[in-house]
Amino acid sequence: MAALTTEPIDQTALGALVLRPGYGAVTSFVGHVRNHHGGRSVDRLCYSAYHQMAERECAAIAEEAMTRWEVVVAVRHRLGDLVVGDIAVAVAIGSAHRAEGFAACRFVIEEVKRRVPIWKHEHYADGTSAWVDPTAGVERSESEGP
Amino acid sequence: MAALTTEPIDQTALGALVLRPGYGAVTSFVGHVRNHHGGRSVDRLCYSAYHQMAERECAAIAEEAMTRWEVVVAVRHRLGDLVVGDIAVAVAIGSAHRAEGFAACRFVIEEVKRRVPIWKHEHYADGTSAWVDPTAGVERSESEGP
Amino acid sequence: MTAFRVELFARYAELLGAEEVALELPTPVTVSMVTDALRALPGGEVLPARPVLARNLRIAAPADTIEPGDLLALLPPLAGG
Amino acid sequence: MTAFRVELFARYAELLGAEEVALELPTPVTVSMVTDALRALPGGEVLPARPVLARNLRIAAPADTIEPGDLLALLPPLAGG
Repeated sequence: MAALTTEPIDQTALGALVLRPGYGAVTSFVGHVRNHHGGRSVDRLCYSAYHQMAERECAAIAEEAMTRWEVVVAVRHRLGDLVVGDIAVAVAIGSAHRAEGFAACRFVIEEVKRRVPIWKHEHYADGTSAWVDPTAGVERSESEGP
Repeated sequence: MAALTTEPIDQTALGALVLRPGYGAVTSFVGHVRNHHGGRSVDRLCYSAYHQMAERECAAIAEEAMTRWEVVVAVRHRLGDLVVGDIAVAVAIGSAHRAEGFAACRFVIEEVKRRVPIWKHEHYADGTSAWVDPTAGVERSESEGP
Repeated sequence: MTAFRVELFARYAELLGAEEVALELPTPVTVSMVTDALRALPGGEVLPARPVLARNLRIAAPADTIEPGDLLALLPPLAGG
Repeated sequence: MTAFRVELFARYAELLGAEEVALELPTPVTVSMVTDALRALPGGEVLPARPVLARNLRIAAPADTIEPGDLLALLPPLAGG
């Protein structure tokens, strides 16, 4: 199942994917677009990806989690134009036990942020925009003026 | 908002309740009815509660979480008759930061299980039934057959 | 003597065959006096030695004193979630 | 000489004004030779000294050797999630 999508992410549907008759626990994490970043007011943003590598990394992260814990994993990351409140990323973990579900969910979201080649272009209320660089705060885009 | 409900729990609606414009993270835990318990095949079950005290405990747990972490908490527990796969309990945590969301979500579900006066009567595929006692495994009901 | 009622739930309501029991005990009444009285009822012999009693929506200690008008409830082992 | 193409993304695609760059470098080609060649292009001077290069969908080390046909991509700091 593809991890990247340009369609809105349906959390309930994602949870249903990891439900098994013997697995009662579904732990999830959903990241929504926030209305501010680095002290600036965010209007909308655009996610882009190195598609082939991003899919490969998401699949590898899910595999790693399923090797480490007895869990079922589903991950989705949205691409394209999003507005404040939209779901950007969602992780759902099905498991028999809560502790495993929480551990795997945290692992997957951390690894997605660390390893999956996705980029975020933020557009601010003042008309400016920037590529987000978590290693250095917000960089001003070279292509669009203040 | 009441924590106890006899209606099906809508996880997406619960997540929406804890979303704030500045809070991007929604961490959730959903417990579904499993198809087995203590080696027996479960058909359906019935949750009952000491209603007034259960509501009070759920509100107290949410308050404690909101005091300990910068989070918004929503908890729902279903009562009445449920079948395998139904959502029995759901916790949703809205937060600015992932770490707080995970910590608060785990705290709330553990406390709900530990402190909220709710009881579970399981009906098995073989026609028997029992009150679940997590402190002692499954107890055979006195009122129903073998 | 103090008269009061105790709500029963789940398996304990089944054991005692009632959802509420009326009791009258010599004042001052303690929690352990209430639970002992419940264990003395027909069906109550299989209750644990120290069943959990809630007083005014909180778990009470065995030595706590019961006041007239207190909300009392006998709680089987919890199984929510 | 080995000829190959490097895909560019996000801010780095903006800086270099292209989504793909064709390069030809003396064999054997290493990852650091590729990133140095990209930094020598117009707009490439603001790239970091050691930008991240993916080779066949995995992060490559500066000393790794590039083979003909390898999938290469220059990755700005990741910002998913």
